[in-house]
Amino acid sequence: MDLTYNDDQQDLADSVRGFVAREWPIARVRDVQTHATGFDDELWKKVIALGWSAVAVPEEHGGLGGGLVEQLVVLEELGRGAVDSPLRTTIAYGAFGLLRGHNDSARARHLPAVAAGEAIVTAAVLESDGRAVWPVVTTDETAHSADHARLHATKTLVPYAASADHFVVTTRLIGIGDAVLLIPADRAGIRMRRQTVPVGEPRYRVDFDDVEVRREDVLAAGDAARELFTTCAELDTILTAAYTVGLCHSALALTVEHANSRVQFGRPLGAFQAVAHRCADMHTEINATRLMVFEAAWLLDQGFDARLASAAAKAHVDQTVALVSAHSHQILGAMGFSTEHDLHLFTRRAKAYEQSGGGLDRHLHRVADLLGL
Amino acid sequence: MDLTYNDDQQDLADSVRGFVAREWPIARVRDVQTHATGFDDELWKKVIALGWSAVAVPEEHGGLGGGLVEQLVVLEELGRGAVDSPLRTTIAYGAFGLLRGHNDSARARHLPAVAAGEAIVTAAVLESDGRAVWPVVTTDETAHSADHARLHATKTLVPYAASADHFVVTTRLIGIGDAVLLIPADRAGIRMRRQTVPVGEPRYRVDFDDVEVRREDVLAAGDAARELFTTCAELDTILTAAYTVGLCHSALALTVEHANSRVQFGRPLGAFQAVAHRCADMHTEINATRLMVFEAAWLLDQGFDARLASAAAKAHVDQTVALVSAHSHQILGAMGFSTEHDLHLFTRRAKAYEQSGGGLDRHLHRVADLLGL
Amino acid sequence: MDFAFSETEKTFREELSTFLDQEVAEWWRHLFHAEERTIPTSRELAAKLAERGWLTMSWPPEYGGSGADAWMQVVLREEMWSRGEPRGPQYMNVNYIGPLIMHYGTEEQRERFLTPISQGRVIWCQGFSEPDAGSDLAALSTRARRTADGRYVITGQKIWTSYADAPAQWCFLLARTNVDVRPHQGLSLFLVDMAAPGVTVRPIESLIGTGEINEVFFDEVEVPADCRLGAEDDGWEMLRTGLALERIGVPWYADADRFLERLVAYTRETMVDGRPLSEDPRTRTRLAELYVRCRAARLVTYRAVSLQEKGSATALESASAWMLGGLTQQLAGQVGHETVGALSVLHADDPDAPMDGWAQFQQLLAIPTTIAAGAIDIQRNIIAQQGLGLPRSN
Amino acid sequence: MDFAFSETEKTFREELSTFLDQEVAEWWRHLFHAEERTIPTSRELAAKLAERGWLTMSWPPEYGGSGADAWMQVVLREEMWSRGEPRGPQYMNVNYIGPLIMHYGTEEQRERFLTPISQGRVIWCQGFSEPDAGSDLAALSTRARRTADGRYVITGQKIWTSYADAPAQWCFLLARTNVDVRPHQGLSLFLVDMAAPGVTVRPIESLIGTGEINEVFFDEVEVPADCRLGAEDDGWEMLRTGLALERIGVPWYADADRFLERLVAYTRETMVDGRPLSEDPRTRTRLAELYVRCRAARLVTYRAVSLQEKGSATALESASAWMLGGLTQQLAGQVGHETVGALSVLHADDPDAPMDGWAQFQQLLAIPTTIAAGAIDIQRNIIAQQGLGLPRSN
Repeated sequence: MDLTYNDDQQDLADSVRGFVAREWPIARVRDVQTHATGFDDELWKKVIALGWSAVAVPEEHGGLGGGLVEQLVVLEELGRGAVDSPLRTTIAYGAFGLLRGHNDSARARHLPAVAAGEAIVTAAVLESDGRAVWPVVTTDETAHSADHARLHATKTLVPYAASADHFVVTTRLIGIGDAVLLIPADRAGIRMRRQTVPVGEPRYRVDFDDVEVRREDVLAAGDAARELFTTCAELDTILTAAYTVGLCHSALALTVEHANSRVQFGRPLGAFQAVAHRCADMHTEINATRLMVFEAAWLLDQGFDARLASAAAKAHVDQTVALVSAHSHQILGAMGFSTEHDLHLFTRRAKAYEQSGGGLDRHLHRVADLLGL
Repeated sequence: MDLTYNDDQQDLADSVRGFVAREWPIARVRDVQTHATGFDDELWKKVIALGWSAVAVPEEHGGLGGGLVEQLVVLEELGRGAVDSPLRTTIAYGAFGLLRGHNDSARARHLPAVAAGEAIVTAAVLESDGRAVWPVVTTDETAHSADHARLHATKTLVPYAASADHFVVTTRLIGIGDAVLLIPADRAGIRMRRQTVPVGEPRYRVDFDDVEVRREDVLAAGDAARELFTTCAELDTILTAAYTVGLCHSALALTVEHANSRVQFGRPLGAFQAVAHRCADMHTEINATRLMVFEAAWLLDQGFDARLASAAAKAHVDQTVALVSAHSHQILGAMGFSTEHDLHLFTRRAKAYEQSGGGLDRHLHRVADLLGL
Repeated sequence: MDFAFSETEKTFREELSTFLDQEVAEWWRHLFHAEERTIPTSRELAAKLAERGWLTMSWPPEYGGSGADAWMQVVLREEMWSRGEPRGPQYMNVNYIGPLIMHYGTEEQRERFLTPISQGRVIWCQGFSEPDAGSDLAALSTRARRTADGRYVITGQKIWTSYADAPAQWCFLLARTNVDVRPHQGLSLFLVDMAAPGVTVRPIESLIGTGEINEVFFDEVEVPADCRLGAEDDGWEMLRTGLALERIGVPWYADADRFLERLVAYTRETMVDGRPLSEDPRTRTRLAELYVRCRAARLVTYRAVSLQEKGSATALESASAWMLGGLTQQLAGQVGHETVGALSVLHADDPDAPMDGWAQFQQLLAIPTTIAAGAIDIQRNIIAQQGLGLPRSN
Repeated sequence: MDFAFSETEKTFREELSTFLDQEVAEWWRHLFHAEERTIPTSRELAAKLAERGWLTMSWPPEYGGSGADAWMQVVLREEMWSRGEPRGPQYMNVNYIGPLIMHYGTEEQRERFLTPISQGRVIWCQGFSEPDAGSDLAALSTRARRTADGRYVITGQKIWTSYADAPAQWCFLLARTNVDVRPHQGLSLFLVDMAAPGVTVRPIESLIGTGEINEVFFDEVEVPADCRLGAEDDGWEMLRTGLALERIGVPWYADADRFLERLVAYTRETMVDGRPLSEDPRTRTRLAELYVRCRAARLVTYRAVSLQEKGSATALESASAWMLGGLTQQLAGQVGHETVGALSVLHADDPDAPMDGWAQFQQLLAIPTTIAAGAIDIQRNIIAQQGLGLPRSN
């Protein structure tokens, strides 16, 4: 048992933190949001050159053969800098979709490029109601065969759609049933619109309008599809949670900085217990969340059952985000309401993830299920 | 609109408060708990001599013809002194059970004595699982007719059973269906055992073992029985909530006293924001609860629909009790853990009511129902 | 105790409600919703309210009111806030700027300033906060020097000044006139013409968009002697009264109530796994919690108004009312976020945003509600010290 | 990072667990459960643990231990607390009284005091709190005057002294030796024989019953020079270390975990409206919340131990661990109350009490957990000041 980084993990964390400080100051975070696609090719090239998209991919598939724990080290540090990138979906849905999917040829063909970050993968999984992942079956479907199905779907909040090379799509196809597909972005019939989201990853509504589906696109079908999606979604949850922990660390750091420098009633704000104790609670909860997230990743790395740990971690991170967001804005006051201050860049990103993959209640029920309730 | 007492209400509050200070100091509260029956006949005689059991009963039935609001004024002040008595059940189930029940002869025969407090009524409604109020029908029942049914029931947490003249019992009788009964305490076959409850009203397990039920005992049957029970329970909830508000006021007062007198780190405890703010929150929530409870009573007095107000008031009082109990004990520290201090006399009484009649969740769902959800 | 509005008040509510249903534009969301149409639209509505005598109805007739009591005023505020305060910035005029001028102003000042307010023709902004004086207003450093001939020359900077860019014609300004006394004793209130030379407004970009919130710079701005309100160095005392009024004046609960109503409708029409979201237990209890908190905040406000009507109000009650209102608004933001789920990140401009992006907006609105009018910690201090007699903690 | 116990640790846990399942009496609820059988039973068990070398396993062999590392100690603590700490009061001996004697004591003191502890033969009580010194220990007034021949004479009163009436043979006492320096600099630690003339114990009746909690009066009690621990006036510094150890030493989460397990079973076997209570959505999510909090508290404790093992622990981590543990325990009390419902008012003695009155007991247990070992506010101060670098707030 050792809940501290080993030397390699510490080196990795230091190097990512150094990279963020050097290459990705907060001014650049603000800039990128205004880009047409919200994506910075230059950054991405640097990130993948460092191998950060491949940390947890086995060496035989072109990865670094590290663990998810190491991958989380990267994500947490990127979160501290609010450095958005298609990393989480490329890893969770791309690399692990291929790794854990049941399509050997797709794995052989795509995984090396995906692991290397040369092919960006995004997740087109959320149905347009923002809740379901699997469509309600419609009776009115186009003709199909097992080899050539046609995809009709509208997916929402798809990150980095305009920059993606592949979409991982959850759908239901007649004759195949539930399916997880890996659709190349250049396939005919894909239309997209960037959605208006105040901060954070660029999000898109993506319409798959009578898009051809080939047998080679199917990563998994039937029960295996549901299982594969669950695996990828769980990974995504953990990666996102680590990123969120990083965001929360920075929100707290900005708050502490403010509490130390802002003088009211002749004392720094932080000398008021009501302020200091909010900071103490944020600190404690962020650290607890962090350990829970790392534990879930470690269990997965070891091949243990991580379902309970993952669900508990997601429930905890949701509570932490709500707490950190409320407390930090309370302490920053009007200053935090101004976009000139950086706080909202962290809190709003974190809030956006709070409800992704289902919020607190959903994960508490998952915990309850796993407790045998 | 006027959310302050009128002169009469203020006079009534003052007089009850004076009575409590004079006749019922906290030492006596401690004493009474150790009595065999937990009931003080001397107190009860004084309380009923002042007409406090009859405040809200119409004059034609021997009451004072006041409103529930006035009745709540009495209960809140008694709560401030932790003066337990069979008042709430005698009023909610006794007086109002007879008033709103469908049995004219029982009303004529019993109501005057009940209103005058000469006959004490308690509620034997909770089934032995502590949750249900209506029994699961058993197939194995004794012979019966509409005139002569036999009651087999075990009821739990019955307050003041040993001092009661009548039991209001919820049951299900073959041929009659659901029924609310008013059973004289001297009827053969009633056995009781005082339960071990640390503080507060004495509670009993009461077994009705093949007790004769006469037609004249039936206050309501069938749907009307369910309706009558709901009415009485709602009244009980409001009376109990007012009493609880009184308890909470005193818990806060003891806490503030401690915070003002106890010096730590060279300052009174109350000079620490963490302590002061807890007190401020308790104060605000207690007052909010109080207004919600009075509003529900006022709506009932006016004949308006009070269901939403009552459910919301109960939900609020449960939250307030949890808050006041946690915060006051936190501030009192070890002192509040000692029974020598009075705090626990108030907080434990309040906690005991928190789950009575169903806790927070049940009432939130009731609110949701009434909101059309 | 009496928990009902009178027949007169009910009739007025109906009349007002009918009027507002017709007059308030479909797109109107909230006065804090920065967009170009907001201010002109609210100006128009305020003028129409004035025509009907509803803008300043609680004022005495000589200043354009009809002497309505506090409860008529409560009805008015609730109807306004349950529609996102379509009076726009002018709610401040009515809530406390006008009343303070009425109470402390000279006869000349009353005539000069109250009539335009009662006609809905003027926008005021409030010049209190400074970069180094937020909750601690006594620390403000904007300086008003008196000249030999009795005028004042004002220099300093205000920040978080809402509607200065509306543009506001006047600023209700707190400035330091005396540095030789204890900090809160040397402050005075001024009625400053925003068109005066030396006044510069710089909009601050905020979470609700650009505009509405500003920095205001005063560079040697000349203010005539007759634009000082009340006695010199008396500003703090006057303002304390005014801020207590403002705390009762903003029925956040009415806004949260409206949002709750909208959420109830949304959950009923939203199907999740083939069943209406309104059947989901968590959603049900969260909306119920919001309802309970709204009702509590409403009653605590009514209690504050009752005491005000009886002349026995203290800062305590308005602090409680304000605190509960703010917390209710904050809860509304969180409950909306949870209820709408992942799509609540979508801004109102996005066609896919559920409830026209209302949940997104309400989350942002939740942020300033526990900050504005003195941070919530200050309210707790007031309650602890003035209400419970606990010692000062600072 | 490594989130698993080693094979050795797992084997030890199994062995210990088997032993405890046999040895801990069915009726044993908790060391804080005042009843006559509690102390004798715990004495017996402690002796058996000592026989097996498990009582002070982390101590060096010369003092009756086997030099086990901190993780073995964690396993031991968890197994103990998940069974209501059957070592009884002796958990304090092992957690911090023994270690402090080992670290600061003379060779003679170590030999004299550590062996009885390692054999499970002795009960210590801690004499810190006083009527006017709770969280603020530096304010204590119990006075230790040094006589000409180097002895000390102690006079004063301690309060909330657990197990003094067990009876405890020794008291780990903090007393003032110097009044001419800053308050926390004039304190010394003494190892006081409770049988010495002038020591009086008065049990305090508490919410858990009579006994276990006491007042202890010292009236001119003579203490030999060799019963002072460490240097004179150094007591505060030594104690800070000791209290940090105590904070890690009590795994409240293990107790809450055990209670949660019991609650899960209870909800599965309890039918409400014809369905198991475990299907009720609110019950499910409340129990899940408790699980999540237990897991969080556990990991934060493991992190503190990890840092301790690496020699880089600070007061911050143990404060966080203690705080989360205490809050978890508090939540357990509330969740138990809600889950069991109205019948949770019944005391364990009542035959109708569900879960043998456990829910009732757990509610009471929740009260001292956020009070003991320095109130929770003190822990938050430590985190804010030592962890985050915020200024002192007092």
